[in-house]
Amino acid sequence: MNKVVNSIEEAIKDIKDGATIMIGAFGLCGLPEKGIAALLKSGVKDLTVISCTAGVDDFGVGLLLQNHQIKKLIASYIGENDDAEKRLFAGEYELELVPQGTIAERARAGGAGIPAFYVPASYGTEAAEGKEVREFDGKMYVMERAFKADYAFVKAWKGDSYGNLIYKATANNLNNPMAMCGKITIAEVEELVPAGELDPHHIHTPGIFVQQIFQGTDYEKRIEFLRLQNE
Amino acid sequence: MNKVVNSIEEAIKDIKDGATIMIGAFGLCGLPEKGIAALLKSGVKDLTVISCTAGVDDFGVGLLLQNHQIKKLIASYIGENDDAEKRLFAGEYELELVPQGTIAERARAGGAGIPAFYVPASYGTEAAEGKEVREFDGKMYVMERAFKADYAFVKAWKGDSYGNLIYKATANNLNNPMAMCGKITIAEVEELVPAGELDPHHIHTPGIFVQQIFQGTDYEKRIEFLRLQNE
Amino acid sequence: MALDKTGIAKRIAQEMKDGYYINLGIGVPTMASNFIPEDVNVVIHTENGLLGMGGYPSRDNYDADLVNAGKQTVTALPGASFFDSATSFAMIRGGHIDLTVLGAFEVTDKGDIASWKIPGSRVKGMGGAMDLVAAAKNIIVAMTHTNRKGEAKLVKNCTLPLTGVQCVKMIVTDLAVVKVTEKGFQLIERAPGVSVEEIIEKTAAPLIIDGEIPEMNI
Amino acid sequence: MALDKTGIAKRIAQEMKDGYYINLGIGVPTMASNFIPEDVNVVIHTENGLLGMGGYPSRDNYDADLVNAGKQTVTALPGASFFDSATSFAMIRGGHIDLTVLGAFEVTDKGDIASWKIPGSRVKGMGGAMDLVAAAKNIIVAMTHTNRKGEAKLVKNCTLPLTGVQCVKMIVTDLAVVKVTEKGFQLIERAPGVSVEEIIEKTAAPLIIDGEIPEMNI
Repeated sequence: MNKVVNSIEEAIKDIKDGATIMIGAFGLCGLPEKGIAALLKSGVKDLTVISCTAGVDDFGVGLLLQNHQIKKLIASYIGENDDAEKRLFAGEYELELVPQGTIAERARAGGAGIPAFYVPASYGTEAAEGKEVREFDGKMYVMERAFKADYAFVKAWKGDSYGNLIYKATANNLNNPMAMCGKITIAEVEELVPAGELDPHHIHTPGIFVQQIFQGTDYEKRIEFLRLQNE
Repeated sequence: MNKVVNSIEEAIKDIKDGATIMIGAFGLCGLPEKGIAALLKSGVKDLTVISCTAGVDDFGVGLLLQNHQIKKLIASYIGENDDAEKRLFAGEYELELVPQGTIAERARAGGAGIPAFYVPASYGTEAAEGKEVREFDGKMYVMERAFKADYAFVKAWKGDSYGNLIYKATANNLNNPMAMCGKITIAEVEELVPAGELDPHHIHTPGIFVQQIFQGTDYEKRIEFLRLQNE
Repeated sequence: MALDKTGIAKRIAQEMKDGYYINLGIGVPTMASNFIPEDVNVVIHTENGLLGMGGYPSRDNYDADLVNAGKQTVTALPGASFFDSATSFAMIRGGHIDLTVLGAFEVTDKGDIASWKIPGSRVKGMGGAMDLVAAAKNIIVAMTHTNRKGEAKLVKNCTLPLTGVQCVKMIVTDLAVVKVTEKGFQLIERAPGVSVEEIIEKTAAPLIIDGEIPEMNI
Repeated sequence: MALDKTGIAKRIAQEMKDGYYINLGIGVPTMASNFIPEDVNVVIHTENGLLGMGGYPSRDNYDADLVNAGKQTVTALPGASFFDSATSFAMIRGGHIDLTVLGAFEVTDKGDIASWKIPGSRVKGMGGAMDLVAAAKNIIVAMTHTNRKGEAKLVKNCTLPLTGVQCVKMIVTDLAVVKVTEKGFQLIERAPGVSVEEIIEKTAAPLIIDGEIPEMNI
């Protein structure tokens, strides 16, 4: 049951061009930095990336766009990344915008064996174009399909050798739903402990959803907008 | 934001005959004992009860059946309650059997604003009779509707005055999904603390899902099958 | 006189009732949280995964892992909880949020809202806005009454891509408080010193005016 | 000679591979966990909300809040996690469980299973069985080859209400190991001393027999 890999390079060695990859994080918060760095180094291309945002110009998912590795990006927001917008207008990649809550739920559904479900979000908007709509109890809903992902890259605070994960504060965000969804979920953690050291009541992502885990070092944990009291 | 009520009697005083009530627990594990006791005393009747099981003959949901307060029971299993079976054959109440995972997901969906979703469970069986079926990616699924519940009775280990809940071990089970679903969710806890004393990382049910909370005393916590090592 | 941003934020704060769970968009909506009366206890939800958001941290205790929906460093108040995005949007979609306040480019007298995209200009994305407007119980828009070109933002039909349909309940602008009723826009209050005529002139849809319109009390 | 329950449990244990997440039904399936080889590390899932189920507790440390799907007191092993039923069935429905073992009244040569209801007799309910058979990757049925009246339980069509369709991959009985293939039942192994002829006679559907059928090694 030991899921510890010695390096991120070992974890990603089988990823092929054209793979569908989920990347956890909300902006740069809870970002699988080591996984992205390894993807950059690997040069794997034509990726379909599912992520909440495009990161920023020079960090996070933005790095994969700069490196021309993404064919299609599915995200809810690219507003903090001017470079992503320029590359989009230049036709370098395809963008599918999906409401944030729908991204989270499609990821969870993919992990939970629910092929489709209905949400009110996006009804009547261009984001619902081409999607089935249906009325329930007098209100209109849009049918959304579960995501499928070859890999999910997630980042947690603590993890154990069985793949159990605990997130810090708001760094959970998309990481848990995406961990559920990946055919292969690769978790990187700041602190890796032997199975048995984490309280089973405190686990946010049970190890069954995680296939590979490793401890990262020297996390940059870049802050997008540092705001301080009285400053 | 203080949701503490002084007594369970106060919490349930507005429940009307004919209400739909969810009751957390798996069998007798994680049972809202005080809530059931108060329902018995109140005499409220013609209830639709949604619960994982019928409890046992003389404890849990079984007590409400004995007291003729249930018009319809929606559950996945009544096998540990002979009395429930007798009353069913006597036509005393209506029983709708639903697969256990589907009960949990219909409760979560009700709380999550998802009116309907598809599951593989029960396809091709009598439990799917009258339900829509649909093929996705070559596999057949059944459409399930979200539950709606006027009240949800749940039991937790620890809770705070804002309604945040933490469950012990396997006593979470249906309690968290049902807490999400109740229009009014009444939580009873073994230990009630002021807001701020529980670590926000450890909360299983955020307080937004809970409308009333109180501390119960003298929990019986009856065990259905006590099995011991080497005995 | 037209209100400044602070004025709009103060008026919005008056809509916050004791016991509310509230989601506030970036900018003026978030600013409103500074003006909540002391006896009104609310919990701020931030859709990236926190109930019980507090103010900005001090220089000694900020944490890259604790941010709000605007990706700004924040704090968590006593009684807070952290959770993943699926659970966070379950709160929104499931109608557990009592009040949502957000900005907009245009709002129609049926409550439709356009707030996320200006075609041919910038591409940002809807983030969580489409989830919020589709499901919150009570949606208030905070915006200026007209855009930079002086064009009305309260309209019959949106010219920009929609964020949601028939969802906005009330609009607080620098000039007025307007409710979206079944019969269309209804003028409820006007900014101190602003005339009903000016508001009518700057609104591109019929405005129901029922008796004397009081000034905002801010 | 036909196997007893322990024999069936031992044979099932041979199907458990290192690294498997396993869900075991009440009775013989659960008994199988006693016979897993020491070098095979598996994690037992119990659908009421625990990964990493251990054995029964001692008299000093049992806990009413820690039970298995059979409502028996159990323990949690190092590396365990607790979760709610929605997450627990997400694991099942999402195909994260590598092996499910459960009992049955009847199994057909297409893999249909009847295991939850005998009309006119007792009403119990399906519990989590319909979720499990609809979604686990690999479903093994543990049962006697015939019922108490001596009637075959491996059949062409179920006479009892179904639990799931086209889902069972393998059946381990007191007489044989049978795989469900695209062409129907295939006899894989026989219990020590039990003849192929006896198995054919007690099976109410065609049985593919490919060459010499070995005895189980238990």
